Amino acid sequence: MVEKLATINVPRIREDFPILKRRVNGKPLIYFDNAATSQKPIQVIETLDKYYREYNANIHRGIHKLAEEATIAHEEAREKIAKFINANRTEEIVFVRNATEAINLVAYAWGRANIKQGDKIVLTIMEHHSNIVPWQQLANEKGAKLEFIKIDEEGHLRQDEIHELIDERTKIVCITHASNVLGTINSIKEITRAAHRFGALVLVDAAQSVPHMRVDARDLDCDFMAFSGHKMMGPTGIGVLYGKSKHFENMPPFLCGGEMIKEVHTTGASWKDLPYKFEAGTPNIAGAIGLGVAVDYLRNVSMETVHDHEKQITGYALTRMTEIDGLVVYGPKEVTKRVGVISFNLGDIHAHDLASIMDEEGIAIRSGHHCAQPLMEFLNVPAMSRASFYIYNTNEEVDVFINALEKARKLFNP
Amino acid sequence: MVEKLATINVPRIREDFPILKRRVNGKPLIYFDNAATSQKPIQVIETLDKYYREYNANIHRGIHKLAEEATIAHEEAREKIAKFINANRTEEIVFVRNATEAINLVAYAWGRANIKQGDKIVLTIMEHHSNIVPWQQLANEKGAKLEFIKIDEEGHLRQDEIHELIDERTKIVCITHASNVLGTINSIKEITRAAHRFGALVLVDAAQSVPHMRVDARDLDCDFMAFSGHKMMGPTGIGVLYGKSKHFENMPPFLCGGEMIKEVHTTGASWKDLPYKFEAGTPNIAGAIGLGVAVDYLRNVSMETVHDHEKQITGYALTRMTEIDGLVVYGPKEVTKRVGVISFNLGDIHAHDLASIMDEEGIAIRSGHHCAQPLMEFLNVPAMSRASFYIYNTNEEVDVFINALEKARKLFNP
Amino acid sequence: MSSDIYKDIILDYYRNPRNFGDLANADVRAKDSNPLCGDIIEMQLKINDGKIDDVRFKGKGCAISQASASMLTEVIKGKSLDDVKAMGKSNVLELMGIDPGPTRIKCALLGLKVVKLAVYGYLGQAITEEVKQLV
Amino acid sequence: MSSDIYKDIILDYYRNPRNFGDLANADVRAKDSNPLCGDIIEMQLKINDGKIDDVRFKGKGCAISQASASMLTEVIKGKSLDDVKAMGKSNVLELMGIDPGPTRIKCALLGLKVVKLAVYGYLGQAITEEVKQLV
Ligand SMILES: Cc1ncc(COP(=O)(O)O)c(C=O)c1O
Ligand SMILES: Cc1ncc(COP(=O)(O)O)c(C=O)c1O
Repeated sequence: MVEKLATINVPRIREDFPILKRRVNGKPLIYFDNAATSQKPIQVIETLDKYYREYNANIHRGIHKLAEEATIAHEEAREKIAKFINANRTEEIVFVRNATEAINLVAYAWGRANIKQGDKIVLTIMEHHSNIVPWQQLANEKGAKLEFIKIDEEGHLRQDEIHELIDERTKIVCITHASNVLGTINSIKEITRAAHRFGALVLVDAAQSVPHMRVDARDLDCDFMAFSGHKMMGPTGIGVLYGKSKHFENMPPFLCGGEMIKEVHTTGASWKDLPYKFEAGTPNIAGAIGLGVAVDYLRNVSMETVHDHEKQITGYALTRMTEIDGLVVYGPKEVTKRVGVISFNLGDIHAHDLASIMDEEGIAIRSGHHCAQPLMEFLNVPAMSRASFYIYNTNEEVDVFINALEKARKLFNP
Repeated sequence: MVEKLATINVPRIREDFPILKRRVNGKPLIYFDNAATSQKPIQVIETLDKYYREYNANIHRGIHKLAEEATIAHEEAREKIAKFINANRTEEIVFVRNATEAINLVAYAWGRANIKQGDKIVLTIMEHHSNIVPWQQLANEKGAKLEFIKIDEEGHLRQDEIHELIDERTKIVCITHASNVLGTINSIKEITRAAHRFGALVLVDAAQSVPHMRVDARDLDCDFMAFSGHKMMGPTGIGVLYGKSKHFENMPPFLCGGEMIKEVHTTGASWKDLPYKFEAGTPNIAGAIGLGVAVDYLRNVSMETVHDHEKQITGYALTRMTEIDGLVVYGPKEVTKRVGVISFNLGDIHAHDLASIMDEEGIAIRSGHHCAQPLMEFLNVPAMSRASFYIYNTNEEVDVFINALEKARKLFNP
Repeated sequence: MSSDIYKDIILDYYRNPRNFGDLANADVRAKDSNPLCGDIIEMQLKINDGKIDDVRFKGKGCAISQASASMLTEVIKGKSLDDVKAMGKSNVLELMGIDPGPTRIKCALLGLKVVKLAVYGYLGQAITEEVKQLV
Repeated sequence: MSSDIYKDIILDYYRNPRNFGDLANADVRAKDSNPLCGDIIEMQLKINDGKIDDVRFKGKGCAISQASASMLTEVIKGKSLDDVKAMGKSNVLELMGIDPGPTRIKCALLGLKVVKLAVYGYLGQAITEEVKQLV
């Protein structure tokens, strides 16, 4: 293992990401859409290539050499991920397609067995649709009630509501670790303490935190945690559900079929041990192995370095954005309380027009409701533009972005 | 498009599969485990590589160039697949992880809404666990009944049972198109006719047919069809659920979250149109695009050629296997009624010992219950070995295999 | 300025929309939205003798959707319903003089879709697949 | 023959299993299976004064599982329960003289697991994580 870098060498890191050499509309690509999905280092891309060229095989049941190699690599990836988030045990890591499936798995398998009429599910108003709609469906089906913790003007959860809404009727609290709109980092430990006092579980949507900062599942003491590989330098089609094994053991399976059974008879079936009970059918083998290598890459840079770099660039961008007339930024003012996500609006330029103008300058940003319509409704903003950073972004890119924003402003308000 | 090959040029095809150059235990790899997963041509491997190097982005919601390119490629893949199985409309193609998830989607979304106490679900005794266990769970939950169409000595479905078991209480018939153990190709049109007469739907598990023969969903007139990309030269982690749009439209969604909603409020949500209603969260974008290229590859060879080649090699293997003392083959005798899957036992050598001995010769075969324990129980066989072929396999490889079987026989019965 | 799709004429129609507002004696109204951008367009038509006598639109959303809707109102005034039914994507692109690309095209076509919804509605005819596919 | 893991000695124990059958006056029995292969092994032990006085096994399955179980019965006869509890993977591999590789190792270790299940059961002690992980 390479020694941890004391300070970050961004030019060196950029070399690892082939896509950053691309030009868009004649301009060098500036990729500021990392909260939607991250780019992939050559180490991950080559892992996929090598898998398919050298040892592609179906896993677990095979006795031949390729199956053996593929199985070992797949299970090593699981171990890497368990270590990365400091899980107690490797079998607390279940591979799924993405954070969305992870949350649905809990809503179906745990939720259908544990939520009853009159129970309460507590969410926050800043949740991504993926951490809202599965709970709405569950609540509808069971006659349970959803309540949303709201936010203050700076985009922090309201302390009073945390302690008011989480009560003895609460069965689970589903909360994002970092908001994909506001960038707010929520204090999960406070939530788990509040919830566990009433015997409620806590599911953490870590889609925006695990890729960007050190996340310690054991320390957070959350019961479930969901995240997506594609946002953390891994391939598309692979995600993770972490769960305390005591919960996993008591849950019925979710998807059923091959690979997850111990025995099947015409009259019934029994399940494999954890984590396989939750992994039906042929998994995304290459995806899991690729995600393991993405985790290697991140550990090698070190999550502290990743987070520090993003704080630095976010701070720089926030400062420079104040230079632009009519630009409004949403979310916490303090950089230490955010991940590298900046949502904003510029005068009355529609967010999609802004994204199109940025695209013409080679800058990829996102615009719209960011899968957080309840938050948009709460803030009474129809759409926002969003720039989100990763380890390979630079202040120089931010400068180009600021110039492009200035151009857009002049174009629309000549 | 390249002109269809009149006769198959296997050496030329083998050039496209880098893994076939591999050596295992010092011997050239002979990959006879295609029913578990197929190998991938360079065209598919390079598609993944190019995706991640040049236009990786999250799809659907993005306005920037990369998002636009990725979205177009993803949706083109869907169109290719719709054409490949002759679907009526592109939106009848839903991307999932694998055949197993496809079947679970139907069992959850259609099943939970349509199956009631006393209803009947008809399966066959040759189903893969993935087409049994989801229905067992559903039947348990709803108080419905499962019935299994049994087989005759040759491994064909019993005609009398087809017409006896499918009746007015039957709500759905779930049947494999081709058995992953016996190789039997089932006459789906006969089943759809029998089922539709009583208003029952038909779900076809096409995991072993779509990769190996022309499958025409419209002609079969099935209501749902499930298959996996990884068995048809595509990447791992991508599969397809086909469904007639009239059913899809009436079904509630399955997984909920980002990408599949039209609007979300704190009080409820509405769904996007087909097929997006069933695709929650960031999909396996690279996987879908890769599967599209796998379909291109197969169409280019032509499915008739694929099937013909496999019939030829299966016929050759079956003939040569009769030379070996004590070797028992399961399934239909006639090659025209099979896909290229041969399950067998050799004397009382345990299937796993046989697989290990083959592995030492560089030959990858599978052994065990092949995720079909009810069939094993029915046949009263604890385990089988299985050789399964694809377009890149040759009679010369079969010869090596036959020699290795002969060696194993002598080793165990000296 | 290098912004290719935000030509002066588009921005002008966006800032100063022609035929914006309500039509007191409209014969038919229609409204639709573009789920990608959240754009909303409403069209109000006065129809006489198989021709569009007058038209107003209202809406909210991005410059492309609002400008294209406004431009469209000018063009359809006086056209026969059959002519409007025959209009397609290419007519709108020509009108705007830009190619907004595969993603933003939906913004550009929203106005046309709503006009067609209104016309089919007025005629009591079923909406065709082609109209549904516009946005 | 080139078959590395099917050495003559393994095949010999498979074809002619030593200590196969039932033990009339066994003090403890245990049974388990290997889900990969469907191998089944049952062990019956006669225990005296903290030592294994006698042992028989029964089973069905692949050569690796049956031969290793049979070989194991010969080795544990006369051993103290503590010594048996201390045995591990390396002891079995040494005994067999082969490395069956990461997949088949479960077949090789099934016999040891079942012996340990029997011993822990006899002692009324909880099964350790280490034993559970063997197969
Ligand atoms: C007939 C059949 N159905 C279903 C499956 C399940 O496929 P997957 O594991 O890709 O979900 C398989 C493959 O093992 C199969 O052979
Ligand atoms: C906070 C948050 N949760 C969940 C998701 C859903 O992730 P995926 O689409 O990978 O399932 C996202 C990503 O869009 C997100 O930002």
